[in-house]
Amino acid sequence: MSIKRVPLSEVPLTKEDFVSDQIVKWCPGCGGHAILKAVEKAFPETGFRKENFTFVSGIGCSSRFPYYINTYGIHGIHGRANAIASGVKIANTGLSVWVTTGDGDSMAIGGNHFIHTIRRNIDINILLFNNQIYGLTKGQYSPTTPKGEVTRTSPHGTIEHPFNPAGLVMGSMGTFFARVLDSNVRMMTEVVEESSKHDGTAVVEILQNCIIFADKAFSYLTDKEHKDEYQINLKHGEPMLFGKDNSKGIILKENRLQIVKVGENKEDDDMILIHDQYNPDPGIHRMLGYMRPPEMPRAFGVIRAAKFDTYDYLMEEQIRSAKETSGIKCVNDLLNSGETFEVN
Amino acid sequence: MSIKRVPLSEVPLTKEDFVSDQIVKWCPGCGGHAILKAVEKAFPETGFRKENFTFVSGIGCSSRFPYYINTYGIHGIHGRANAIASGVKIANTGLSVWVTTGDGDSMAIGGNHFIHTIRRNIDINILLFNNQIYGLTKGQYSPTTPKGEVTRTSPHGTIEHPFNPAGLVMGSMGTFFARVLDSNVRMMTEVVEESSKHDGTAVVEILQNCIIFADKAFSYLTDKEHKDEYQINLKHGEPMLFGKDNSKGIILKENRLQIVKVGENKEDDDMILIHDQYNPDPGIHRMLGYMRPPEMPRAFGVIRAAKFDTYDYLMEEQIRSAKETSGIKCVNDLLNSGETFEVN
Amino acid sequence: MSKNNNVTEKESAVIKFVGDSGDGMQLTGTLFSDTAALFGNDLATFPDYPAEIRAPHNTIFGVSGFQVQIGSIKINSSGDFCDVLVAMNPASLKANLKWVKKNGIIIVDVDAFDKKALDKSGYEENPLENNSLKDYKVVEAPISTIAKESLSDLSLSAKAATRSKNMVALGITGYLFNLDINSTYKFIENKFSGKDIIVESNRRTLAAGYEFARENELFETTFFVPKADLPKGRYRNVTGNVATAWGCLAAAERSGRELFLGSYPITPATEILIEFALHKSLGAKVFQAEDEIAGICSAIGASYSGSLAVTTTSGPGFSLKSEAIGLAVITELPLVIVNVQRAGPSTGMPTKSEQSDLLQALYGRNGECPVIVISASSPANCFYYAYEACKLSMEHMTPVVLLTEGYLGNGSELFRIPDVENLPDINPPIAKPNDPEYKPYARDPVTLARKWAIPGTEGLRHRIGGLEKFNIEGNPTTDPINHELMTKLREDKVKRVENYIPDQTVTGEDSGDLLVVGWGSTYGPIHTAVKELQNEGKKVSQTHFHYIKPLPKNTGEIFRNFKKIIVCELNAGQFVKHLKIEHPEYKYLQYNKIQGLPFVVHELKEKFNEILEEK
Amino acid sequence: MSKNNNVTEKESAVIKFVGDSGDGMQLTGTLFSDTAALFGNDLATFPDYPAEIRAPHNTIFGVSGFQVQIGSIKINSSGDFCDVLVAMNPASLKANLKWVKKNGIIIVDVDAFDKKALDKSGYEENPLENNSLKDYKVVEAPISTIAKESLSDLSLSAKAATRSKNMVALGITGYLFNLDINSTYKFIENKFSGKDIIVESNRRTLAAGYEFARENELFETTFFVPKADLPKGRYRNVTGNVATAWGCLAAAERSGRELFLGSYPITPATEILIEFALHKSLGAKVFQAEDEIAGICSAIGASYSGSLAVTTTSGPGFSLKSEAIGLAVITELPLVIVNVQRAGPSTGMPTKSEQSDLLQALYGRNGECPVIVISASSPANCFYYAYEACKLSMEHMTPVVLLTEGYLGNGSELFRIPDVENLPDINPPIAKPNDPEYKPYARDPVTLARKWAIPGTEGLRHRIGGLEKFNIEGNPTTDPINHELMTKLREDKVKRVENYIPDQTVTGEDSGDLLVVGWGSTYGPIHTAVKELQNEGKKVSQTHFHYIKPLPKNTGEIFRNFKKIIVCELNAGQFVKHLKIEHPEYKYLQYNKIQGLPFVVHELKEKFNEILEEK
Ligand SMILES: Cc1ncc(C[n+]2csc(CCOP(=O)(O)OP(=O)(O)O)c2C)c(N)n1
Ligand SMILES: Cc1ncc(C[n+]2csc(CCOP(=O)(O)OP(=O)(O)O)c2C)c(N)n1
Ligand code: SF4
Ligand code: SF4
Ligand SMILES: [Mg+2]
Ligand SMILES: [Mg+2]
Repeated sequence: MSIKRVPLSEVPLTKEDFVSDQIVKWCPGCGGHAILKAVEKAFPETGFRKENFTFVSGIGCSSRFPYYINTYGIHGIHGRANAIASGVKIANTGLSVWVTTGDGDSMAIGGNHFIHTIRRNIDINILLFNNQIYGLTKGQYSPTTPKGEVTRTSPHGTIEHPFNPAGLVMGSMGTFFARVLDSNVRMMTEVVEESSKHDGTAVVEILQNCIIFADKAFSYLTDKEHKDEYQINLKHGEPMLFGKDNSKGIILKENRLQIVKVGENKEDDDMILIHDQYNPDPGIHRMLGYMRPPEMPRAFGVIRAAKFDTYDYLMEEQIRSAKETSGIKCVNDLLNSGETFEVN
Repeated sequence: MSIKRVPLSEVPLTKEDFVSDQIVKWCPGCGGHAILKAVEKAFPETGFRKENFTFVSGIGCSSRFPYYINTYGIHGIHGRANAIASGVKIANTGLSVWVTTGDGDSMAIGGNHFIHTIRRNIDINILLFNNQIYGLTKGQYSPTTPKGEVTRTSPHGTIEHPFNPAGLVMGSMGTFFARVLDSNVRMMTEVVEESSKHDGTAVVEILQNCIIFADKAFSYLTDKEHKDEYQINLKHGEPMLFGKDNSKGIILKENRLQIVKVGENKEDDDMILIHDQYNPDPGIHRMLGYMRPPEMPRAFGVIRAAKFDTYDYLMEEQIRSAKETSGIKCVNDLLNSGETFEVN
Repeated sequence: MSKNNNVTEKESAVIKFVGDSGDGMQLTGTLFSDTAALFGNDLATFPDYPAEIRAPHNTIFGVSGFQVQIGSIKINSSGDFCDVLVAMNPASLKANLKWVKKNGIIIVDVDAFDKKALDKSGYEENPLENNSLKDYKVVEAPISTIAKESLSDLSLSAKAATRSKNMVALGITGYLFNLDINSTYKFIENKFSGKDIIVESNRRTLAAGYEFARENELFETTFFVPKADLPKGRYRNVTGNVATAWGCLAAAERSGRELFLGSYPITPATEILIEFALHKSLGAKVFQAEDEIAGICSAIGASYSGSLAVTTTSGPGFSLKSEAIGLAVITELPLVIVNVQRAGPSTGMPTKSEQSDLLQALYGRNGECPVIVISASSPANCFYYAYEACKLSMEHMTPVVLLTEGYLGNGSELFRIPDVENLPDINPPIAKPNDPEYKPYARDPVTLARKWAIPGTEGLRHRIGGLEKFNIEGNPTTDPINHELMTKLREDKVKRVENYIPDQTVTGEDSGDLLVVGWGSTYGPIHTAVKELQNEGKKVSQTHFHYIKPLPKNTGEIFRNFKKIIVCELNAGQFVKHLKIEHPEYKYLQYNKIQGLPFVVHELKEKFNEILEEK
Repeated sequence: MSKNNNVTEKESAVIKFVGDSGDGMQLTGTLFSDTAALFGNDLATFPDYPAEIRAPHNTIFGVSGFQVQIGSIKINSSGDFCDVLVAMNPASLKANLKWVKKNGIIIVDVDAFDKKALDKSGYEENPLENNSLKDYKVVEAPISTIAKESLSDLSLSAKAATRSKNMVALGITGYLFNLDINSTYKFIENKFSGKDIIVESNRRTLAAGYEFARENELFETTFFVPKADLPKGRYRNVTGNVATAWGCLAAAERSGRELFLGSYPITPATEILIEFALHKSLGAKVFQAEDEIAGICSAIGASYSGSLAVTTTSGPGFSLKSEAIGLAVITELPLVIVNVQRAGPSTGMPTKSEQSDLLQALYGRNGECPVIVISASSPANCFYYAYEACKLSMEHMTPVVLLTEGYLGNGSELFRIPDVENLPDINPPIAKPNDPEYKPYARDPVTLARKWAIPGTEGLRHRIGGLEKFNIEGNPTTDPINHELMTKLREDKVKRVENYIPDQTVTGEDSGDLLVVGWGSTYGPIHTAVKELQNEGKKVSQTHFHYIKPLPKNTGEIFRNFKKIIVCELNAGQFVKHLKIEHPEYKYLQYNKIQGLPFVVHELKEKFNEILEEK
């Protein structure tokens, strides 16, 4: 199991320790502002030393994040945030590494690095701003844009099935997946903190409203009329209840997650699932990740947080053990190892 | 639903119609030879016109395949076979397009094109030669190499969790997934033929023995002692039975696939699953794809073959409907559309 | 329409609209330009916007601008300095003041000059009040107020109402230039057809601005730019990116090949992709790929399977395509790669223009890997060079890189609409079914092009790929002599294209003291500068390159007749390196600007004069 | 040990082992070389194998070869033509006969010359029987039979037994050169330690071959190549790829930075990655990435977070890294990119060597994007140039491209082992905690390098990225003047490296009729050719470049003093283009070979003589 070696701060920190002096250049009303706020709030709670936070991003509106927070940061190139972050973390395991990326950056051009980072379980945190559109380039469809949507590059509607980020995370054997709404700053703050504590690649999908090019993409979830029915907030150890006054519950029956009305039927009530985010078996987490209205509510909160060895830990272990066992302690040893001969 | 527009051959074809005059340069004993044989056998069965088969590959031992079969073919660059094949098919929907690729080619460098092709459900066939090693570059670990394996680049054992190709296919909402052993030419031939008939991206994972760099990687499945217990051959519409004399069956209980002994318990016997490869819900297909010894047998045959619209079909549909409705019929119309004015 | 009878006729005028990135300056500028174009002015435009989508209000970096030059004479660029600046807030005034001609007119929305806005823009005092603008004719109009008032009885939010203030500004400017506001209405109606409330609010505010200017006799004199003396024909206003897409579509039609576009969005090339996507009715297949590599690789696949294949991008995406261009070169497939250059390196300044990918186009791949490289020099001629790129690529069976620039792609100018039937023929060397002579790498003895054998064709099954292969037969081989032969054949095939391109021409005398060499978007400013010096009697000529590799055959002959040669580029000197390699027998002076901005005429003239004076 | 007393002393000799790709020729050649090296011969080797892993038996394209030149004199290359060819089958004889010196010795496994093998190799008649080899001394040995017989009492499969036949060949050749077979045993023991049966079978067959040659007096005379007169010190045989890895490890140790390698396997660069992976005990972090882009991007991340970051690749992978190199340039981070060049374009001929990525190294990125480019010229000096690449990269805070070639990477030569303590110091400009002066893009006034501020350090939180940024402060900006300044600063920073590299040197007189210019792996053949001409009294000198960008400051001075300059390259002329750009004042002749093969001395001499004779 990986040991977190991010050093702790000697003094208590506050939000202000992370507020940057740079002008935030996102559009007024962009979901990014709330995310920034949540992160600024969560970071003091982690207890980590402020110099040990490092942000990495690709290109996109979301990828401007590193400029807006007072930490170390590198604004990379499009799609490569996770690859860069992998290097940052492996090389310097004492850092708490955060990736901010978009649905284009990590699901389109950066899809490969995304799944490989997850597969390796490198101990970084990925804040995936999923606004279902390419924001910075002004409104082309992305791999998460719903099929049929009209965008600047799909004047007749897209013909592509979108990715569900949860599907890719689970399909790559991910150990941590959470989903939050940009409008729920409280939950975002909690989830960001939980993510920071997870050993391994933590993916936080943030449904982020792009007010300019995909406004109201998530209003089907957040509208007054649907809110209660279409959202379930998962909490580890608690029953999966939702709806007005928690009147509904989720059970597993016939290999499908199904909704029951609470109190209608004792047998059903007993079957209501208790959320176990630490379950190593991804079976139910996967189903929770896929749930989608109108049949089922969309799941929010930490869906999966399983414990597996991290790549960076295993690498350090291999190096440690090689150092212990190998006779080659320095480069002079290396150069003189094997077959050599002396000329006098 | 996509309409296959691959024209049929006017004369019956035989294996010989596809045998190439090129020397096959794989190592003696390489699993590739059997795969080639299976394809040569299957193609006449498809009924397609021989000029309409087109092979596309990346780089790797597996990617030499196009040279060894007498069809149209393009040997591309490393990792890009699926992207090239997407273009081949979209541009020329009358072709039956086949990708031969390796675990490095499609899971490492080409992982992104792999998942996007699947997501879009482009009507191509992907023969994934999974030998769990980089063959052509002489034995480095690949994204499917089992954790801990010693290879030329992992002298102390790999520290990476491997991908399960089924996981990526399902995680990308794949419509067709099959798994076969290179040693089972009969099944390979059948599966290749079934793949050719599927509308959409058909992924056939072939467990291929690399006799030089990862010899016996699959012997845990094929050894005499394990063969019966560790393999189950799925057939659509048939019960999931395996083991010596089909003495075991698979049931779904407590959200897990489990093994029962046939005939021991009537209730269990009744629960033995009937394989439904066409089920649009990927739930059970996913579980089947993940099954793995020693707990469960590895699943072989067509695991999933669901019907969804293909990208290439939807694109042709959009073009057809635009042609019907738009006033712009030729480029002169286009140039003269909108605001123009005459100077005399 | 003008109430004020005092009208000054002008040969040309430069107008620039500037404001916040949400202020609609791009639409305003476009409507102004279209109206002038429809009237019959020649024109060239350049939009200049920040990378941020809606940058914070009233900040300098959030300023979005649109410049247009209209004229009764031939207009070659969007102009250096403006006659009229329309500034919607203090920040935009601050950022653009240096571009206003002395005594030029500055129209400001005086409502926007409040304390908060002034502070954010970094003005310590209100420039409207401290006499700092005394060298200009400042026209203060309460633009926001006019907008609000004219819409008061429409059920619009306050926000929507202020959003229409750009139309007030357009109305005022339209009045100033005696434009036919009725045609502007029509443009608005077309653009927002179906959205009646938007049409109505825009119409009203436009009228209100116009009336305000008229009623208040806002200007001492209004301007009138007469119709340009254009060659007969039908015209339209077109951006370089749109023209590029159209040129490819025309080539597809004329060659009888379906068009396939494999592309990934990137500023400033995205509009080409968008334009293709709009025209499904012409049968173009547009594949928005997951990245640039899939964009080009899908195009290579489409080319193999018989389509005219195109991929469009800008700098960083062009870098990503490097490896796959190599595949297209060695497979000898047609492929058009459009690079709308932007300021680099790396992400650089994505919304700014530069000419710094030329050497990458020539050399940015592993191995000896020649491609044809051509470039466009104006928004409208993007059409012709895109067509030419497609033609050369298919007829010579080799990839072609077409270099344009952000400045060309986003900029617009008048385009005389050709009849597609009159464009040159395109005859791709398609192999015939069952051709007994067919071999994958058998070549046309004159062009050295191999044949295009399309999957599905009877009797031509064959395989190609990225490995070196035997000439003629096409099977992979590492034979040493064959590799040398193939390397030379690939180079020679590109070289022989020089026999199929027009001779290089000179503007001005064929000999003289100074030859000014340029390529790409710099044609306009260089042309103006050279013409002005010629008018002053200086022995200066211009030669502007569109064909970069191969260079026109007569290049050396042209260079020979000038005492000095200067190569002007918007980079650190890339074409000049190419010339040093290809024509080492000449000496080249350089003028380079690496600011993400076009040349201005006076800096060029100054430089040329300096050189002419040096003995 | 020799039974035959007739021993001929030779200054040097070239031996080549050839056979099927499964025949173990690489191991045989390596053992031969190591044995000679241990004895004290100078040497250079070159393995030459097909892309196929185990190509079908007895085919020409399946031939694998290993050539070594040993000498008592300084050996600069693996030699042109061989004194001794050991051919394990007809195909390998057929493919290599043209490389055997007249009267050279050819040792064949006569057992392998059966009808089937002859047919597959394309021989119509058995060359051993038709007098076609009369110009050579052919030694027919029943090598397979000897192997089988000597192992008959070991419980080995027939296949395993025949696999040992290469050791019989080695035994024979060892006898021919009077090598100390006991040290060969030791190598075998080390290599296969733990696998007793393999050690035993190899030992036995080796001895059997040796004895067979001795008993049968196979050779009229045996050869003896005396110890070379090497400078004092400890030596070993090393390949260029291993030396490259070691050079980087040494630089990590001396700079106090951890080494991070982000790489993806590719022929012929994979061995560098493999070598790093072997030495975890030195703390190197080796990340086998999912592709080349992740390889370089992870390295950039590691560099940002404070490691000496390296990425290794070959042509196609280098193309894929183009975009990310731009990021390293604009973020001004240290990064070493090793490109072990192979024959292109595209996949090309992956196992063959070429020098055709030089222009890509210089220009293969979008925008104005300068990097330092250096190259190695021998397997052993890969160590020093790798070290130098790391040093320059860290001290000047800029990416460095190190160009080697397949020929260097796979080839080996004697390496005098240095003491790491004696290598030059490396002082990266690391920012100090809480440095009040720290600004991300504040620069050293002399080198122009910015500071390296490592995450985790107190008081230095800052952000960098791919957008253009203000000099000193480092915040993103599109300010025009700043962009021009930064572009020039990045170029100038690289240019100033000329003050930190050694002067270019000349072999021979400082002036004369002809200066032969080369770079990279061609040093050996050029050197030999030039020396031979000098010995003939010709006024020819050599200058060989290791520093490509920037060029050494005295380059022009050197060129000035020669009547003619010829640039010799294994490409179509890339360095010569660079020289035309950098030193347009000179005329350059060219000699180019694009065959995936090194120069041979006689072709160079012929060319040089031709030029010398032209007046
Ligand atoms: C190599 C490369 N290709 C394309 C681009 C253009 N580009 C910049 S951001 C972007 C997509 C942005 O979408 P997303 O990642 O979802 O971020 P958002 O702006 O929506 O937050 C694209 C296509 C680029 N900068 N670099
Ligand atoms: C861009 C690029 N990177 C790396 C390589 C080197 N390379 C060729 S094949 C290969 C991996 C082969 O593995 P796999 O795809 O599993 O195919 P196999 O040989 O095992 O069939 C690699 C790394 C290459 N040719 N091109
Ligand atoms: S374009 Fe969309 S995602 Fe980008 S800053 Fe504006 S609102 Fe946010
Ligand atoms: S190396 Fe392995 S995969 Fe490649 S041809 Fe040989 S046996 Fe087959
Ligand atoms: Mg997005
Ligand atoms: Mg493999």
